[in-house]
Amino acid sequence: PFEKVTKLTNPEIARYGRQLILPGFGIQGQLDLRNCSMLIVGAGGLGAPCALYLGAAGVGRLGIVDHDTVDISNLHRQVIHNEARQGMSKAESAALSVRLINPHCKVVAHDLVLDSSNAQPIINSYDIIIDATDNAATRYLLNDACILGGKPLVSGSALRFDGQLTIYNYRGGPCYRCLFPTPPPAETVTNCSDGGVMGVVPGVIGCLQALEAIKIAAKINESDVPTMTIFSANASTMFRTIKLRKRKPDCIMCGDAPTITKLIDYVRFCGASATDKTPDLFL
Amino acid sequence: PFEKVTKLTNPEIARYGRQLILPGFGIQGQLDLRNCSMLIVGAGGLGAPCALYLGAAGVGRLGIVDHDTVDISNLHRQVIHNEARQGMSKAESAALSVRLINPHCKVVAHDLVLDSSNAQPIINSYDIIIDATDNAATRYLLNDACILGGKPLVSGSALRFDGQLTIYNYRGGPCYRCLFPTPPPAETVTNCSDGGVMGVVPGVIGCLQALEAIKIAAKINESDVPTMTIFSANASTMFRTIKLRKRKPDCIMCGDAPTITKLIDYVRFCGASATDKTPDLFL
Amino acid sequence: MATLNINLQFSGGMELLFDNQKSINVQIPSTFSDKAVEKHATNMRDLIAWTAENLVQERPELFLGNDGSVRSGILVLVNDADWELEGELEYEVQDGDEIVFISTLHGG
Amino acid sequence: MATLNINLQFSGGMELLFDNQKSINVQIPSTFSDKAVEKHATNMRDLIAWTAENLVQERPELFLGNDGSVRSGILVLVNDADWELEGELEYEVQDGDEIVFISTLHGG
Ligand SMILES: [Zn+2]
Ligand SMILES: [Zn+2]
Repeated sequence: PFEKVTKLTNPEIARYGRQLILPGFGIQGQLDLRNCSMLIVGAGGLGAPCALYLGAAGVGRLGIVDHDTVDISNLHRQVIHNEARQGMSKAESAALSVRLINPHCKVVAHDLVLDSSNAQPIINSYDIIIDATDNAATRYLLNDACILGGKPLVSGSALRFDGQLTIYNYRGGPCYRCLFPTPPPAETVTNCSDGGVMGVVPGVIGCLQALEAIKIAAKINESDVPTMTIFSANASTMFRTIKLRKRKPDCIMCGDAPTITKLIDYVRFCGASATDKTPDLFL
Repeated sequence: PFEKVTKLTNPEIARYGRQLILPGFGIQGQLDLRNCSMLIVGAGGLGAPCALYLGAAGVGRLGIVDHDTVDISNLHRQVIHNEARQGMSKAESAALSVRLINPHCKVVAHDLVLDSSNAQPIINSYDIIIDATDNAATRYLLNDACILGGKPLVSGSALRFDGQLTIYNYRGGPCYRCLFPTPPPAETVTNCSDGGVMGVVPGVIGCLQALEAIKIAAKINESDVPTMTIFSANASTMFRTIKLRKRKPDCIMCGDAPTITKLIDYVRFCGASATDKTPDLFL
Repeated sequence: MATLNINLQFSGGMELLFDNQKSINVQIPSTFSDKAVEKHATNMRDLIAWTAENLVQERPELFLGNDGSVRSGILVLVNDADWELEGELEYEVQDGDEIVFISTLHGG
Repeated sequence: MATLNINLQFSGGMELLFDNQKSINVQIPSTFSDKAVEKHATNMRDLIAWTAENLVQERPELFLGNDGSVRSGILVLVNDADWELEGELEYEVQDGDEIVFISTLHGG
């Protein structure tokens, strides 16, 4: 059980001093972070920087989900792990790195594959959910579990030189299904293992996910309209912010009369395995 | 002496496989990184992610300059250090973290204050220089040393919720003095210790600095015009890319008839000490 | 015949369908007509069909859906806004519009 | 008298001089004149003086330089371009322009 507090300790004030003095954040913002719990799903390219920065920033309780183990080919981008941890659970490795930076953060490693059988109680026990996964099936799973649990979902993705960032199910904005009611054809989906990725691209997006989660926790910019931030690392204008639709009243998940009321089989829904490491390449 | 190679080893190919397969980067891009040396000046909020990602990505030789030691109040943003390293040289701590991730990267810790007496030979021994410092005097010093040494300068800065990113002295673009010929009044300059900073803001900018350095090394987007990327973490549109002037022919440093031909006293020039930890606050 | 100047952009991998071009300036007719529909101002439905026919090099099923729209997993932007805000398929394309086709990414 | 609608923006700490507002829409005269200069279309020099006089709450020396320009360390943008590309102080302000004043940051 996660106990909230009414004031920060002196060691916390010393540690977070540079954030405490920020106008528009302050002691209250830091206390909001301390009393917030967040779940990062995926301790890979996106989850690595996200966990480092959220743990360091003073989030009270940080869950990290990953079923995979550290491999040498991860280390060009997953900078929360290191060479000596090859073969270790990624969730445990990430938790260890966060604890070394900030023992005040209560880190929980969930060394498991998130699926319809176990996702809902885990999602329900956190305030903000961060999608740092690498496949379409888990993205629909997280979306639906966040709608059912009433949690904002900070979604990031990265591939090759490109990245995308959106907050779903937050203050009247859309859910993932409002934008993408039908899963993409399996042959158009590729992951970083197969399509490749410039390591620092998920670095940028993972940092931005941490930022958005902090802004939600500290109630900064609550009046912002829903947007998607699009990152093209090899374009001369690297970022583009686009205005998104609101929640769709006819969405089968978050609409006025939802027809999905519990988690389904997302692997079948997407026609590709969430843990399948060799889907068809996009082209 | 930094020895270049003509091909990657098998362990390197295994480690960087996800980058090697990237169209527009490939084996040649990875080899360009391996044969490039980069110097990060500052192992603080900007230098932390920058060093992690450049070291992990496969830069052949990575220098890290910092004269400071790890303090608990750094850890909310300087995620390359950790609590057990309090009091350790930041340059050494950062180098240690990079070596743990990637032993192929030849990391050199420069535990010193960079000034006019020592900067030029250090700058001259690297290919790309990254400005991750926290004061105006060192920014002018680095600019001038990069002009004199003919090195591109990837400059980042961060304060409160704001960040800025520019490449100076690169392919006909401006130098720092082309944009800012006169130093700002000392009372308008503040650093992160005094003004505060949201930890993940230098995280984002430091990642982008690593990205720009990689793009220079791998010759990606050589035809881009000079720009500045402006980051406002608490605005609804977080990024803005602005088109910058070209090199100014009358610049006293990089112009057609430069009047500065060796490094000067930058602390006096800026009217504030590079290591002064308590300048006047901006407002 | 009057034409519209449109800037088409491709991101998130869509550019791989267009010979790796991230931006293509095109001129398209300002009106369309076919057996089913009277002559009418060019809308997104027409633009998508025109793009599939004239620009997609191969495997048009990776661009087109079944209903005259794009396939699932592609987000369309009209001048930096989600096209749903503009009327989706019925949006009448304007001279100078910037239309972006983004493939959603799932990697991480 | 004719006026121009201008959007002024402040970033990098400049907003602290403007009551913490990051964006202010203003209407300014389309021409200026003073003893030294004949009546002329409003340029950046006029806009800077007008902004200092009408909008800066206190300590105008943190905004103004000595030569009618902004102080050193402030970068000015005209419609997302460095104002140096547009003529700096002599640029004639247009109705609908977006002018940004950015204070350079030195922290890290
Ligand atoms: Zn929905
Ligand atoms: Zn210059």
